[in-house]
Amino acid sequence: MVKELERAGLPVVHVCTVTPISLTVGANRIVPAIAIPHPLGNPALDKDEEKALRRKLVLKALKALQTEVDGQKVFED
Amino acid sequence: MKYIILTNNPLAEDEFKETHDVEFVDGKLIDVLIKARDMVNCGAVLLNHPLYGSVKPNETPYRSLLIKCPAEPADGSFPAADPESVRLIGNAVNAFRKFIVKKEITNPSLLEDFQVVDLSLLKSAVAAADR
Amino acid sequence: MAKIKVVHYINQFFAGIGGEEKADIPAELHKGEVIGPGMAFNTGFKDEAEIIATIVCGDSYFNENIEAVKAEILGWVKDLAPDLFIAGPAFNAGRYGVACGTIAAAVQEELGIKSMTGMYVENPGADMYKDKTYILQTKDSAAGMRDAVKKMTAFALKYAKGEKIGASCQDGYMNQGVRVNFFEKERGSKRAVDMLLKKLADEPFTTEYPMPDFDRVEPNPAVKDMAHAKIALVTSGGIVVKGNPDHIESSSASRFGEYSLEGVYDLDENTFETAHGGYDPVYANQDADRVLPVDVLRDLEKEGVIGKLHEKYYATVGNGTSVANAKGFGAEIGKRLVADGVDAVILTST
Amino acid sequence: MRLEIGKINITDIRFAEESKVEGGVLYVNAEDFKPVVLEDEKIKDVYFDIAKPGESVRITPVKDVIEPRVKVEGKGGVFPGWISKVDTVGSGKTLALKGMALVTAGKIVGFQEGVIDMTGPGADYTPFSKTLNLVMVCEPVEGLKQHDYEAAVRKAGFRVAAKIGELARGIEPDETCVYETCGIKEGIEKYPDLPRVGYVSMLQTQGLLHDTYVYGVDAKQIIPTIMSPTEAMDGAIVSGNCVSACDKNPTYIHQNNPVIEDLFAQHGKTINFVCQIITNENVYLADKERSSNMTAKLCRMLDLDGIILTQEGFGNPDTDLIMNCKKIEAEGVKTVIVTDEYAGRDGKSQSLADADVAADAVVTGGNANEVIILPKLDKVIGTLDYINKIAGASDKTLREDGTLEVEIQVITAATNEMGFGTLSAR
Repeated sequence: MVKELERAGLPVVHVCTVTPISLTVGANRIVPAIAIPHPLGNPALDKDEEKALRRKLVLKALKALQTEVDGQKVFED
Repeated sequence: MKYIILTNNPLAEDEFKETHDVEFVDGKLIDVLIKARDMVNCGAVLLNHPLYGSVKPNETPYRSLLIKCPAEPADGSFPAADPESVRLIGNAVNAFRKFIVKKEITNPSLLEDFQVVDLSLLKSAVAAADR
Repeated sequence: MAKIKVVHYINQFFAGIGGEEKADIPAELHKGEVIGPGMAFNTGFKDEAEIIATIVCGDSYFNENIEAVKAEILGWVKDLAPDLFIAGPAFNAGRYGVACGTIAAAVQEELGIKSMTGMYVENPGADMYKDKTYILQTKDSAAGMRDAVKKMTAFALKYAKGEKIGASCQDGYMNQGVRVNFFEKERGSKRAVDMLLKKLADEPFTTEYPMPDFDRVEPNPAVKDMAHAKIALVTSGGIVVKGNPDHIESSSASRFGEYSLEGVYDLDENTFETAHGGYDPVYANQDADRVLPVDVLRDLEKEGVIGKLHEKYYATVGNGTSVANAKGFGAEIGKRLVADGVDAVILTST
Repeated sequence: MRLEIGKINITDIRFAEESKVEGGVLYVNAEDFKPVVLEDEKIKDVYFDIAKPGESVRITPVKDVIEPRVKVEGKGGVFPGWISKVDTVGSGKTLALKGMALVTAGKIVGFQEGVIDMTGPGADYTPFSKTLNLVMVCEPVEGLKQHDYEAAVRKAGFRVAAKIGELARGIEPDETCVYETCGIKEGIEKYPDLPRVGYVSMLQTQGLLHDTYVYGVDAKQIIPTIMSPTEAMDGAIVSGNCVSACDKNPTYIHQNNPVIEDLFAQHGKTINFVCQIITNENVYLADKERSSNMTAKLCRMLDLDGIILTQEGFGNPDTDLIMNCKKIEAEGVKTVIVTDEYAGRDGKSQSLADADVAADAVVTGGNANEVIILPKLDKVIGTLDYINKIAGASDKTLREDGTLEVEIQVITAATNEMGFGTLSAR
């Protein structure tokens, strides 16, 4: 699916937990997420902390969208 | 190596409960796979292949999996999921769902045969894990 | 035995009416007439089948009035009640191929009448309809008419008579994505050795089981002006409106959902949930922002970090590796997002 | 190594007073063979029957199929590690009884499978409808454990096959085929311009009813190794695999490995056939990693240009298959895979449980889930009691009119993954 969105002419950032799978399915901009059942959250944190964590990830995703890439790239910390 | 045996096979539970960490699933084969998947999603690592046995997944009612539980990272973050385990368990759940599930097996001697074979395949994995 | 009744669909060009300048003629029903390639079909059918009517339609007209013209033609075909509906062959003519595929698929699906067409493998109609009707493979131009008619008549008779259709490579139709068994001439080991010899010699060879698609797509340029960009959310994590109104399946979904985010600033357990069967749903059901970060994006929209969060989001279910269905609806979602002026996409997966 | 296979064409099997091979006919006195089976006290009783091509006969549940052979020249004897000592086989001269097979049958576990129909639509799918079959049906002593019974029947089959093979000793073969491979240096000198080709065979090794043995060793214990392709012809690789009839490799197919034969047919002409590499299909994931690393390393060290890779079974072996393919291709060795498919009854599901872009050259033995109706046949050798329980059958398998509705996976060797048959799919 990520490839089809990219093919439609849209830059895509794939926020996903298992980055090797993301690489296999052909995503170009990849941001690693927290855990499979809650990629953009952490139920162990309280609500504000959790939202701050999510905000950090989303900002990282936006940053990836604003970065020119040449092929596949995983945006680690 | 520290690992648990996740199984719905009573024979396997009997065999290993004294010597190993056994988590018995009182349910069907798919319940074992789903339980394993949820553990894998949270960082556990599969040690044996979830589609073992040429007995197709909708034929045997039993499944026994060796699962290495992740160490909790000290910083409170989540253990990273093991990509190969995620892939294998995902494929296994899909493979299970693609076959027509047949009538539930109730014949005791047949059930015993399935238990024996499942145990045998489990033993070969345990032998490898313990060596 | 009574002759097999066939209705034939062709475009304005093959009906001898004219080329591009006549592509806007509406659909016409010619009862009892055999026109253009239909003549060759009829000869090929010998006494076993006959064309009882020919439908002619301009390619532009068809493609610009799809729904209306489809309904009109379906009405005619229903009344004619043929045993088989043949469209084309369309060779490499794109709009003609799409018309043939559309109408053949509709006849089959909506009227339950057997249908078939023929075209070149790269005709866009082929990819769109090869799993909905039998598409016989033809050459890329009308110079291949004789060959196409020969293949299509043979297939038509076999199909109309209810004989068993073999594998795609045996009966010359395009693979429908369904695996069909058949006996090869050579045993498997010999075929493997022959394939290896070709592979070693760098000659072309054809695998008998193509692996799922692993191709790559070039990355699109980065977003230059995030503060004015429209960002859309898409997820394979199955976040749906509570109650799953579109019935997205829990695994290997065959459809996707489109949901409004208008007036939604935070996802909560009363309004959104996950339909995904591939992970423990507890956390996503408690707070779907954990999969689809609407709350944060609304904040960033308000702060002016992004221009706008797109008012619709798309959701399906995937475990990352199942690519078969995802491809089809990925393209559809992409089309809708582009049409809505979206600049970039955040795709979240579990 | 150089091995001559002398082929003795068997045109009929008959029960008779004296067991012998004469004029192309195998005469069998069952009393001569019963003691050979019953010397193992785990087997209570045995009976023999004959099934010929075209007869209205169904054999089920089939355990193994074996071709009787006898070694008349060269080191060792047939079935090393079982019947003979563990001398390295694969050189000298071996006689084979062609056109016939020994079929072992009888229930080991309740869900066992394996159908050989000698006529009708099912016969098209199994190669053993074309052989004259001597069938051996064993009954265990009371209370025998499944493991022990499997081993008992497996070994009894080899003993009987070897004894039948002995009947051929001294007989002039109808035809002789010579198979010869070279040492590494010799091969490079002899065929400097031919691509070096190997055959990587994956052996089923998961546990009870899913095992394969090499020179008597349980192959799950091995690390991948190199064999002369002629060793398998003398019975160095035997099957202990009972499950999934359509794609298990019976001993007969190891003896007559079609990939080995078809590579030999090109040997010295278009390729230099270097060796067979055997590897396993263990359940333990680290074993899979290790074994596939080893096969790839061996392919590289032998400077192979290409290989054919065959698997056995479905599901977890698909993971071994893809690992092997990926790693061997990564060493620059061109790979062709032979497999079969489980695409569902409608043919719409993904065929393999694993996939990779490196697997770009695949030969398939067909979709094992295809449904077939088998007619009622006049005679059953073995028993139909288990047909409803076997893989690929369902609770409505045995229909009221006596016909069977089954998936072709119940038919012995229907979708063989060494390419023994012509069945395929697209």
